[in-house]
Amino acid sequence: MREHAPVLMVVVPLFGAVLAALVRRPGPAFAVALACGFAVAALAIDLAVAVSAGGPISYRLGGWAPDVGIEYRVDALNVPILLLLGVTAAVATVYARRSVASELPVGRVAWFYALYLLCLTGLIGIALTNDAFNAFVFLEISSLATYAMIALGRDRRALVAAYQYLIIGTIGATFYVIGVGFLFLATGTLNLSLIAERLGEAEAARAVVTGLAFVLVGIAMKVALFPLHLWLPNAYAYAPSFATVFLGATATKVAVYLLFRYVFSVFGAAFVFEALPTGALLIALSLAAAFGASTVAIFQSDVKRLLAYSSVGQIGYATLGLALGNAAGLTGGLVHLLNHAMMKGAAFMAVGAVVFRLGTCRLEAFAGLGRAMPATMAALTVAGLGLIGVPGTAGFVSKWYLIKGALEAGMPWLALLIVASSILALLYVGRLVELIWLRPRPADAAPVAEAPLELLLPTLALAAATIWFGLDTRFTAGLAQAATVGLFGGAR
Amino acid sequence: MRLDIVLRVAAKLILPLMLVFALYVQFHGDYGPGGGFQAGAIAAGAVILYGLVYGLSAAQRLVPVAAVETMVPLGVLVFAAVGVAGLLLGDNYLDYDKLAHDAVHGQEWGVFLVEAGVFITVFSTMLAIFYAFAGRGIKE
Amino acid sequence: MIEAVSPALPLLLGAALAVLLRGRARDAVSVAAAVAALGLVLLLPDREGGRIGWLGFRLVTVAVDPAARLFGAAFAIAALAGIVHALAQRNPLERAAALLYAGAALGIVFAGDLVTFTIFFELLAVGSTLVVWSGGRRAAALRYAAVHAFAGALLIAGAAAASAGGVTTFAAVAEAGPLARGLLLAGLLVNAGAFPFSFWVADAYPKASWSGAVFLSAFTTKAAVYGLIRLFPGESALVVFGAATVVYGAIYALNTRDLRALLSYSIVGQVGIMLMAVGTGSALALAAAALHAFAHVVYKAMMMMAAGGLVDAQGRTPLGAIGPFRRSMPVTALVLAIGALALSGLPLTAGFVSKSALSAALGKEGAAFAWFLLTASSAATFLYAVCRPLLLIETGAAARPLADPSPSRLAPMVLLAALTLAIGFVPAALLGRIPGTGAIAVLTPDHIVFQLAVLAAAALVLLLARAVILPGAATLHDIDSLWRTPLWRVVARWLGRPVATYGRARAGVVAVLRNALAGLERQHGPQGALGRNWPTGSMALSAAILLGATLLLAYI
Amino acid sequence: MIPAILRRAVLVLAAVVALLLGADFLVAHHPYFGIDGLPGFALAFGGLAALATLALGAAAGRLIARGAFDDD
Repeated sequence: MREHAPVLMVVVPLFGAVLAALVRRPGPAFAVALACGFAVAALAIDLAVAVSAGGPISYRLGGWAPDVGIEYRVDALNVPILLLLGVTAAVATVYARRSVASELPVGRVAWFYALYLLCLTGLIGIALTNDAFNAFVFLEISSLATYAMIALGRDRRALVAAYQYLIIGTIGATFYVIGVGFLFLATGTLNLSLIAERLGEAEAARAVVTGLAFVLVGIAMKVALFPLHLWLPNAYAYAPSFATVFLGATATKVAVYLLFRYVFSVFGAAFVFEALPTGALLIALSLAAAFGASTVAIFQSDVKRLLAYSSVGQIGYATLGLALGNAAGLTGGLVHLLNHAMMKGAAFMAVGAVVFRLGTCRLEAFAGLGRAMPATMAALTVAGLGLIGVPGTAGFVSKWYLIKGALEAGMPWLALLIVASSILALLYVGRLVELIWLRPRPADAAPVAEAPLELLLPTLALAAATIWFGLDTRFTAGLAQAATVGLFGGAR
Repeated sequence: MRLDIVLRVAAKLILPLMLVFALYVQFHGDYGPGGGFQAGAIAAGAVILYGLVYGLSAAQRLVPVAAVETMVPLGVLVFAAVGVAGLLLGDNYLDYDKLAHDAVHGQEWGVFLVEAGVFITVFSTMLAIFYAFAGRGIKE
Repeated sequence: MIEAVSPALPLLLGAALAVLLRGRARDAVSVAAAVAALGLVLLLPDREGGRIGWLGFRLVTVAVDPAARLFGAAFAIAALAGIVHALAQRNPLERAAALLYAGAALGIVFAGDLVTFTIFFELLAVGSTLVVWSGGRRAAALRYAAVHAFAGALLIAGAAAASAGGVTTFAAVAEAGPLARGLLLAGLLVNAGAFPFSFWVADAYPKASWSGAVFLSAFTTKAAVYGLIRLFPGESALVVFGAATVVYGAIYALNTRDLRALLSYSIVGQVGIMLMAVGTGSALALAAAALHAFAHVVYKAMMMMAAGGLVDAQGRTPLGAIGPFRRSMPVTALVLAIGALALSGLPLTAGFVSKSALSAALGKEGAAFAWFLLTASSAATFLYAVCRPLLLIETGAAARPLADPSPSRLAPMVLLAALTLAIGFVPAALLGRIPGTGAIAVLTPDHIVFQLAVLAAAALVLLLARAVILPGAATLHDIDSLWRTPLWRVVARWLGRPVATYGRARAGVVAVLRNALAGLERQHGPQGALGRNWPTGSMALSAAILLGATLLLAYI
Repeated sequence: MIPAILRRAVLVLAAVVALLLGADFLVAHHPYFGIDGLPGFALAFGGLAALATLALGAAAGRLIARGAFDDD
């Protein structure tokens, strides 16, 4: 059965989604989701072990050869993403029960879990598949589930946010599929490895360049790359807290992974950065994200929105690593995907716990919460320190590699800008920390208890991971380095 | 609408034909254009026409809301389970070769079952959308 | 296996647990952590261990040699005594901060490479700032934090510059570039409280709680001295900085009216002596600096405990108020007296032992300037630590009924006093700990007579010249007065300009800043161009523009 | 302070100084710089150092005295 692990990783949450929809009651639906979360995590770990021991794994759906059928491929590049998805699913699902129960009407809880598992299916599928069109299908599965999850938010503005995301997401997916069409035209195959092989001899260079542009811009919308990020803050701010946790930790990361996959193992870095002004454009947009979005975050009055804008800025670091195109930069970009997932996961979980207790995540509500919810707020503080990139937290590790990459690329000014952008993070985190720990609780505020253990434990686990992987970088940086080596081996 | 006798009679005449045509499209999908998606849409169209002419509650008596909500995941379940069946028989996921005594028949069975799953899901999803839109302002 | 465990580890773990635990469990864990740290310091074998790869660096978390063990023992003893002393302190933040602070200090001492060293120095800054913060004097804590953020930045920048040049070991710092060396030296000097960066010591330490000041007096400055021994042995600039620091310490200690400020200034003065020894740079001088650091940590910690007892009893510690305590708090007064005598280097105290080692080291090296300044500083120390406080004592009843503090607070200071005397009586107990110093003669008649003569002559001079006895003030201007009472205000007054000029200028600057901020908020705030909700159409438009731009650029 | 005690302290100290001066002639010196081996050097240097310290301290004291306890 072990050789079927790649497909099981998709099938298990898919079955879970169906089951959750069939049982229709919150309790059993949650049990299904929890089981799926842990199963997916176990499968991801199993795959990671298998890949590190025996190299890339290829799985043919239906037994069809890659030029006809769909191939799933697990290699050093998507192992970190699969681990990220699996572990996040396991940890986040523990968090889900109380949070979802408190924010959704009973009748919709089971549907919500079904959507969540469907979204997970889609994201895992994107990470696993080696087929351009299959990736589109999974992109749509995860996106449709996401729209619906966001629309289930308590706030009425959630509907508008979901609608906007729907429009933008559909445009992005359309661009992507148009790009895939061009690539199919030029190479006659949908398998990414085969496309990479045949691109060299492809005659229609124009079709390839056009296809590349469409694919990149299409994915960039899912990534929420700077000028295309406008859907993200509202979507994250008004979705149910658990959806924000899950999406904040995974959705954009998977899109960035797809970007990595196309740029490095399909088109090849040389082609992308020489045929198109991608490098300069991407660096400019990433910096615009790191500075623009972080500055916006400073002025937010809603903590979920603040963190959402911070996400846009942090994604800028990941794409910056991609744009640098050298080993250290790529390692930094990849490791930042993992680290940011931990930090943002912990931060959104802590905010979700505040929503659970107080029903709001307005900035004022956090005044003096340090005394009322010390553990939750400590986790939020640790996550915030990570976002700044304080040494000893995971955030520092990714910035370290990025700075190293910038220096190796002969762009010391870029290294300086990376450091300078951290100061913006210092401001928005500092604002929050000051409010939490130094302000007194308003005299008329109702007493608040610490978050329940079910919410607290996953939050603390991610916060602890933020510190652990800041100190012991062997695992995360090792994964990212292995992936980088794989990419450069595969790049032409 | 209740007084529009022509419409009601015509609808009663057309409905069985639509359902039979849906089944034809469903099974012809093995050999030519057609398949579960189109068949599901046509079958759902029949129920929707019934609902348009005889009222939403009549349609919901015919195909209850609970049944629709169960059928949506059920179709997916059939589709996914066929794939798993291949898995359990020792092949890759979605490989139907071993579903019957020889590979060609196995593939035929596999595609038939998958199409059945698709039919169920498409049929019920169309109805779910119709119910959701038609039901606006009635319940809540 | 044990050689991989840094003595910092139990204390850092203890800090984490102290946050989570309450009551007796927290007390037990804190003491156990300090005991474990002390045990590790004494048991670790003399070699490197605990290698970790981090971000491509090879970090060595445990590197033991006699100097490290000596500093480690001093810090571990101070940590253990300080924790026991602080058991009665019911401030949970301070306990965790103190454990973190002590752990960081031990981490610095046993660090085997520059990166580990720098990391622990940053932790040290965090821990010490939290200790000051938990004393409740927020403004002072913020000033302290600012100074140490600055010093930390200097150190990090120096370490980064050094490692950019391929330098990651202590020995290689000698070959590092001038920028790296300059930054590291500056960072360590600020941390050591060397003149002109001494102001923060007496600003912050007297404002810590009665228990927090004990930790503060022990770790930061001595950790910096240890760093200088490792990184800059024989750096001649240190003699100059050290001399200036000795003079600074004496002048300020002679003018303060606050007991804990006096102790703080005397820390600075003693650190100045150590800096001179480090700057002299011979193996013996470095060893003597380490010995003096050890002795100083021990007796200064107990003096801070005693002073803390007075603060706790009276609220404030003006020097004159010591009088009423003599009879009602006999143990506290005795400890304070032993400490003051040890500070002045009276024979049969630890201070005499370490000063003899310093004197021998400087003398053998022919460092006349440093030697004479050291001798003079003994006289000066005797004046400010013993004579002047005695002259300032006021008789009269205390404001409140007084008694020695509880046993958990008394025992550590008594034990440290016993240690101070034990080393004084058996110098070999300390001298043998570090190679090369075992042969130094301490309790010989000529040394005893020499030291007694210096002290007695100084005392006589003060008594005869008591007309100029310095009244002093509770707070003294220092370099930081330049910004705490802004420079331009002082200058404006001197020039006879109205202060209004300053006010107008400040209002102008504030207005400019406020406008800039408002502009930023207009752009980035919730209603700003970048922060507001955009219509869906314009989102789609931006996507189209990006696509178009990419394609256009591709075809040009 | 009670002047009587002070007067007695001066006398006692003077006696101690005289005793030490006597002792200084008896012990064997091990000078580092030569001058520090002279009998009475320690007394002279200690006294001078104290005078210098007091003078410097008093002079500086006028400049640096700031005020009451720092209560910010």
